[in-house]
Amino acid sequence: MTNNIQTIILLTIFVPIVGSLTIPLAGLISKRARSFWSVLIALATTASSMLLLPFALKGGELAFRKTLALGLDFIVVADALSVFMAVASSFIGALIVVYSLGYIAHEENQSEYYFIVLLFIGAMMGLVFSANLIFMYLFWEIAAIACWRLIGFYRVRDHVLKADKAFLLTFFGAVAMLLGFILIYAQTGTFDLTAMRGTAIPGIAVLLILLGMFSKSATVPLHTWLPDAGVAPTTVTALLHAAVLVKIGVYAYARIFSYTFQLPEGWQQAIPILVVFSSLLAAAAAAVENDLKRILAYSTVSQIGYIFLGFAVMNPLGVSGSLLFILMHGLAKAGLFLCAGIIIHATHERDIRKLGGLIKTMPWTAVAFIFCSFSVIGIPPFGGFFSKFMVIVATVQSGRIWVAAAALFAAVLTMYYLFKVFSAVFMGEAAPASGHREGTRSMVFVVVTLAVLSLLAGLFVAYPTKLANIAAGEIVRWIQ
Amino acid sequence: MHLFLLIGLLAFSILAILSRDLLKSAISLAVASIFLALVFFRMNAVYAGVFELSVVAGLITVLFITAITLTRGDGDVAESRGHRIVFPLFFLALAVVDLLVMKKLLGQIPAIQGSESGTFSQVLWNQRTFDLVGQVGAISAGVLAVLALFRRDDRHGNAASDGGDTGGRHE
Amino acid sequence: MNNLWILNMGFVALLVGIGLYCLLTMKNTVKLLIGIEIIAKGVTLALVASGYARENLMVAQSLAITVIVVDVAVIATALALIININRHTKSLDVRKLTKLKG
Amino acid sequence: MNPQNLLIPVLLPLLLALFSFLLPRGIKRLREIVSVLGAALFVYVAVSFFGGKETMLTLPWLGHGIDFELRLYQFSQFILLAVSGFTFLIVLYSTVRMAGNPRLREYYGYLFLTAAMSAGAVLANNFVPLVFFWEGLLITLYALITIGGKGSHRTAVKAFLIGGFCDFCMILGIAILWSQTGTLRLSDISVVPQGLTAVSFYLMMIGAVAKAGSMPFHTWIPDAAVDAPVAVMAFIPAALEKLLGIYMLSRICLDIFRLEVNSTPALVLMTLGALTIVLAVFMALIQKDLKKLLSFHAVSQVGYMMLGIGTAIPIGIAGGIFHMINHAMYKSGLFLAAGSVEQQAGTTELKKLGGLARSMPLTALGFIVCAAAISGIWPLNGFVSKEMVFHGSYETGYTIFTIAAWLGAILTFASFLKAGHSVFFGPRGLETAAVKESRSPIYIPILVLAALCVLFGVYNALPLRLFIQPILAGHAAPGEHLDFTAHALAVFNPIALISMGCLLIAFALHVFGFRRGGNKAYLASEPIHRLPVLRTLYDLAEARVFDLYEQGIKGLQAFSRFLFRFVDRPIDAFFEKFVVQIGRAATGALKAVHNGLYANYLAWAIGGLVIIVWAIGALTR
Amino acid sequence: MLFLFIIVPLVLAGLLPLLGKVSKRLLPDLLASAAMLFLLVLAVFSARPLIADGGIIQQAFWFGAPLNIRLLLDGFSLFMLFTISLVSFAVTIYSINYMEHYGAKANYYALLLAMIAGMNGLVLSGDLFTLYVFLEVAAIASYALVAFGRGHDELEASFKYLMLSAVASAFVLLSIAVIFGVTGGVSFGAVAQGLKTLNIKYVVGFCSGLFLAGFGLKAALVPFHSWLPDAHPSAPAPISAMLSGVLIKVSGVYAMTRIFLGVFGLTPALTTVLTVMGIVSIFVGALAALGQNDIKRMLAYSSISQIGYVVLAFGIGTPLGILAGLFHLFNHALFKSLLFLNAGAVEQSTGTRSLDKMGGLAKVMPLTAVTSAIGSLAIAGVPPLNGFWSKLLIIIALVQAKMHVLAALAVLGSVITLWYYLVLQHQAFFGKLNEAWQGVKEAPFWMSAATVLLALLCIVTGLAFPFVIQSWLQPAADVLGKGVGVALNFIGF
Repeated sequence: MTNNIQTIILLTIFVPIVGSLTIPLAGLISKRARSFWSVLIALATTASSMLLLPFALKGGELAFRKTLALGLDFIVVADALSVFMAVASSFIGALIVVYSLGYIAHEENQSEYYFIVLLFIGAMMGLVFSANLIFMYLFWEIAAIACWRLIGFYRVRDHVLKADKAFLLTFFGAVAMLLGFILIYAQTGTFDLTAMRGTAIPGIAVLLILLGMFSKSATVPLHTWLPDAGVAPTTVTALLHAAVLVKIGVYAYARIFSYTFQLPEGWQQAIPILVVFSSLLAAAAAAVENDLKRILAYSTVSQIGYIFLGFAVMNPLGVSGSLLFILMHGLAKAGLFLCAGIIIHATHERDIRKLGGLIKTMPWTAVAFIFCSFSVIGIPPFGGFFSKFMVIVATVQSGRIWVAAAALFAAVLTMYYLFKVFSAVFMGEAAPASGHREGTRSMVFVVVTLAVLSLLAGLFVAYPTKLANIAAGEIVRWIQ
Repeated sequence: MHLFLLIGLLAFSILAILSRDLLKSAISLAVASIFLALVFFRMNAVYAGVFELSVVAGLITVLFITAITLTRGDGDVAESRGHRIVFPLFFLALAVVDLLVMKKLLGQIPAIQGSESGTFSQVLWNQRTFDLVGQVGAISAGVLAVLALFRRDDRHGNAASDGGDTGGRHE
Repeated sequence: MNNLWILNMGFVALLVGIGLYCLLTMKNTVKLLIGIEIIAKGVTLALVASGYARENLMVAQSLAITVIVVDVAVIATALALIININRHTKSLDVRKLTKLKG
Repeated sequence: MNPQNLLIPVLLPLLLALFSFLLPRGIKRLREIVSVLGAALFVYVAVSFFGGKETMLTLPWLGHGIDFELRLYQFSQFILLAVSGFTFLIVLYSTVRMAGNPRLREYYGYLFLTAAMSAGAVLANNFVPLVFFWEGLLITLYALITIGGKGSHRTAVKAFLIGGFCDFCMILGIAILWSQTGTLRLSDISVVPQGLTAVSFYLMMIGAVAKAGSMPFHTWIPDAAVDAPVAVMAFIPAALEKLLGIYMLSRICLDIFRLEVNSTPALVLMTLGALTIVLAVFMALIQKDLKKLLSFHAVSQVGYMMLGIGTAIPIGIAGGIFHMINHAMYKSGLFLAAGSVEQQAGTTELKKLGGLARSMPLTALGFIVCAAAISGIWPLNGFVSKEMVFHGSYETGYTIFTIAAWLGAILTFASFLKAGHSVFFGPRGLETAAVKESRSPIYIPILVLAALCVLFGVYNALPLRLFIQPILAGHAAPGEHLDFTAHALAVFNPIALISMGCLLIAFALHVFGFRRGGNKAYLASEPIHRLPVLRTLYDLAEARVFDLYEQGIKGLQAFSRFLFRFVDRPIDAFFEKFVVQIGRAATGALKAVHNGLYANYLAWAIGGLVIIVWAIGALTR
Repeated sequence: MLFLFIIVPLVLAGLLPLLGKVSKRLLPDLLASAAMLFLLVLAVFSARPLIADGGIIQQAFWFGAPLNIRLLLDGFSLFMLFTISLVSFAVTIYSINYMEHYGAKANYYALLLAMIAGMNGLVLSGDLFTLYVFLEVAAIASYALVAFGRGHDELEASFKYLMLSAVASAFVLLSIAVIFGVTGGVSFGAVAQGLKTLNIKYVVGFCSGLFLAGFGLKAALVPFHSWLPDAHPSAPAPISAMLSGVLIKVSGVYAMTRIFLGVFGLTPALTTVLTVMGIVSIFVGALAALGQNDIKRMLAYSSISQIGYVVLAFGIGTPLGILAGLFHLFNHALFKSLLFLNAGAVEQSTGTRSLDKMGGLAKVMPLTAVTSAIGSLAIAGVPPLNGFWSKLLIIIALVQAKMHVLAALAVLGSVITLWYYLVLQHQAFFGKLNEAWQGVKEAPFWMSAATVLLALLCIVTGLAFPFVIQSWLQPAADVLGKGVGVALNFIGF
């Protein structure tokens, strides 16, 4: 049994990584072969991560290691938290790969694209299952490389500069985090997370590690790369960032701060305030912006604040809320970005002031968009409601009523700007730039699927919650 | 006597530097070498003295003079006259510092007995063989360097690395 | 013995010092090379003086000879360079050699 | 009863909704038939539930105490019945009124979805399912308003944003309450609002009264009256939202919090109610459009209910709740009547209408009865419930509230005199020459509702004993007198007499205005409109200055712009500009010192040597 | 056997000019590459078993007759030999195509071989003075190689290099003279023994200062770095790779480390000075690189910065610090050579080194672009590439040594490193293809082969870092970790 699980975990990590290396080879055969090979790898990854679900649902926890030099051991841990993240991100990743089939079909450098995307998924899997700080950092940076190449995918000078900015900012955060890890190492003598549960760590290490998480998860004050990155690349890439990449920081927070270490009291108080400010600021920025993708990117920043908030308040409800939030936000934000992709594909216009009346020509997209918006805002019966509700309630339970109120105010802003977008893009008079046809069948299919999934996730919320609750139980176990 | 020789060495070195004529400089340098050789003789370092005389005072001076002749006519660079004032000041300061520091620094070193054995050639051939290999290397490297620098131009597409095309660096 | 060594070393320092002075202030490339030579003389003197002081003269002499040989190679290369540079710039002024900067 | 059955009121409309969504657009007749039959079935279910034992259903849901809990008891039975009844009537009405609408499929779908959500919200016994259904109603509301077509989207968004804001307040209130009480089960909670729980009370109150459409969260209703289909107006703001909002408010005030008479929360609630009554009715008075006029009344009447419940005195509470059901009936009736007029005459502008009583007698009858009921004319239901509210508020000792309520009564009647007069009496409007009576599915609901108004008024014992008394039974002090039927229609007591007097004043006002306006009924309210201070205020109100939504959005925009310009952009500039500038400056300086001069380089080296030697010397001990 | 490391390149260097008369290209190419391959194989397979139980002293034989040449081989020198051989092999095969347009290949190879002979000799010597002599051999060859193109830039750079380097040699020699005068010997063992018995901290400190200045100049530590940004870019690309990749490390860092750690013993004062110099170099190099428009000049400044890391790590003096320094030294040899070779490929294809004029070359030179991206990421310390591990170890070592501020600065330095490498990447390879380079072709086979080899090594070293550490670095670090003890063991050979 244990061996089986080990094999599955290793497969989940290395199928996409090794698979990504074969993409250029497959590209030599034919475009079609390459595309389908990519999809196959992505689906295999998803399937293999899903194979771990029964194990995780039973509350299983498994850690094993491969000893390498200097205490830098490769340690893998599978528990509800990692499996939840793995399934959520690999699933959305696979969906993105499928969507890319159509979206990317006419671009250059497709081999590179698939290679990078799969590498990204692999890095994500590796990160999720790693229980060694250094290996977490390693996969973290692989993801950063992937992200860098993807933002600059179109090779336009401006895009490349944005890519550099994103890479540099996240790299800055990441190395700061690394320094934090090393400070911890100097204190404990190990990088092994499983061996360090409940250790109290110094505040400076927390600060450094937070820099990393905040930069990756695009949280104020290290968030500005995400809106910029959202503008530059293909929509799919923007989505990859918004739906998957930014979750890395959040996951690391859960794994490192919630699951493993004991934060100093001051930070326990400060982090919720920081993240809720981030949420508020980003929501405000989204309300001001007029660029469709920038709005969505800022929206991501804003929602990430909630996820952090749930983890930061450190009670079971908040943690499961945040975990659910990761899933729900992934689905809904994916839907929004892909809708934006369809719109931009059809109209070549990103400024919402120049769009309008698209509901007549793109009814399906419009409906999918509003569904996903509902989920992001947190309106029942969509999935986003539960996660947001749980996070906020958990915040109040931890005694931070003002923080919760601020978070709710951010939710009001969310509501405002998403409706602003919807009104501007789909309603009103058809602007000169509009009047285009609905997106291709496959694209519409994917967005509608995501919208419906957002709804179903809300209606059948009990199932993901079960896993999230197990994970939350594990995470906060040592507090009690 | 020893001091006199050292002062002579120093004086001609200074002359070599301050002289406004390159040829005079080179010849002063040669004279300084002779003084150094004499110092070596005074210290019983016969072989070093001979080498100093022949190679430095001889060969290197020849090299210098050759080079000066080859570049003369278009290579007369006027040195600043300020040296007459600056150099004595500098020299004075240097000498003072030297006087103060050297004794202090080296004075504390206890005299130890050397473990000298054998003749010069034994030492050179048996103990410092590796250095000889190095000498061979240095000479061949020098020869190769000169060969490379004075080689006949047989490159294809000569302009590639010459002049302004090597990169748009900012001036 | 020690005193002689210190005296010698004092002159070594002076030689190296004026050599550096030459390198720092002179403009003529050949003159600079002469500065190098003076430093080399100082160093050779230091080696021999050290050997003399420590009754290790034979080794010191072999070291000095090696230094001299190496020095010849360096000087030869340097002069070759100077001649080559002179072909390009028609000058021996080291201050004209400032194309590479920044 | 099998607890599982509690799911039926939720699932049945849901299935109907799904059916409507899935049925292809073209099939109309089948959709209508199934909808009507389904709605009838829904009514049957509600009826069969009525009077049954208290039943609880608990299904595990999210853990952490968040379970899917439903509870059927007297109050919810009653509200459920009302919900189903209105659903049926509206569906019936819609078969004709909405017949030509291109988005019929969605319309029925959302209608039943609304019913399902409402049923769920009514039955929920755990705050999370409650919020789930409660907030879910926003979506259907949004969708139903957009069915109104061009221009309706703005209103829909407005409704959504206001509702969303208030629901978020409620969520915060629930969260605080949960953290204070440790449970989410409604039936387990009973606290006195003080300190944090008082905050929670206010927040939840905002959620409840906003749903009911109280000031200042009402502003979408008049807009929706113009934009949304009239059936939707009759269904949601007029009926369902009142039912749910006041249901919730009563539960908050009765069960969840033990509201003490004249405690601060009670006074806040009453003040809000009184303000709502007066301000909204002032707005209603001057409206020139029938639907808009009705919609302001829909707001105003909420004030009575809030006032009644806010008294925390049994008769007041009973009056508030009774007023809720009454209001739902007559306001629905009025809206439906307005719809009927709109369909036949093509407009609801008072100016263009007139003398329709002859061509549309049944509609006119329904309208008049309902208008009389809302104005509190003896012996209709409105009279009964309003009197109870007057009594209740009077008993609190704060007569000011009673006076406000009376002022509301005056203007209500005045405005309905104006409305009824302009629409159904007087000369025919020029453009409405050939108007016929509507078809039966339209006037039947109106008449049914009018009949119910009469029934509940004349035979008020039925609702009071059957519905309201059991609700209060559990909460009143033992031995307290809960049978209000005795003096329900009593006319000869000071309060009732004053009320009657108010009606007379209203009549006088109308006549005065009618004469002043050159015998044009729609100008009857002009004298009040033109009063010096009021006029300015009215102008400002027309300009939406008092619209908290408009101001709030402006505030949000300003807030956002502030944060964006002064926090977000500077942060970005820090990375984009400042850091880059520093890098440039450093690299520029370094480039400048690497000037290519050999002497310079050598000087560095010698300086470095000196420093190193000095440093080593200094550091060597 | 070890003598082969010196004599093979030296003899070949002597022969090649003669052979060059016979065959202008084929024979020099073949012989030089074969020689390098031979040395590489020798280092990997033959020399390694020799140090199984620590270092050895081997006597050289000349046709069966014993010579009085004693070569010192321990983990550290073997490690350096391996690095030298590896990079020089890559450089040699790269030169096959690259040096075509310079002509005089035989002469070029001869100089290259002389330089390698010098470096090998330096590494294998167990004696301060011999070390100096071979330092000069390598240096003289490198002067000529820098000036090999004989353009104005090359000559100017070479001249400044020579003049500064000569001063550096003088410093070194002066220090040796003093040491010789103090201890009466010049071999490592004798010096270590002599210094151990004498208590003359200030003289040793003074000598350390001179050595530090001298070798610091060779290693291009700030403020002795000024020649490097001129010399390295001006040299032909393979030579730039050789200089930046190996020469500054062998003649600067290796010599310095050998003497300070292995002969003098690291004092706290030296630790402070070395670490501070390291940090200053990191920042000056990185910040100066940031604004460069000449691709090779940027790389040259980057070398200064990276050498700073190496010296910083050695300066810590803890076993982990030494290991990290060695690892970074090796890694830097790999990726800096790679980057210089890439820059050479670009320069050859486009005829320019100006980043402004490039753009989008990834499209026409995919291999070069990919390998260059790998090199850039590796040098910036992005995992899982090799640079990451070494920087990680450096930072761990700093933190363990309680040098938290230095650790933070080192980390910041790596951010700046990434910054300018991203500038390089997006200027040169990323972005839209410049119209002018539409017809540009990928680098020829051997050039690509060399870069791909190095890029693969970057990846492999990163992935298989435990293996690299255990098999190559640990023995070397052990040697240095033991400090003076090792030198004392070799006394009186």
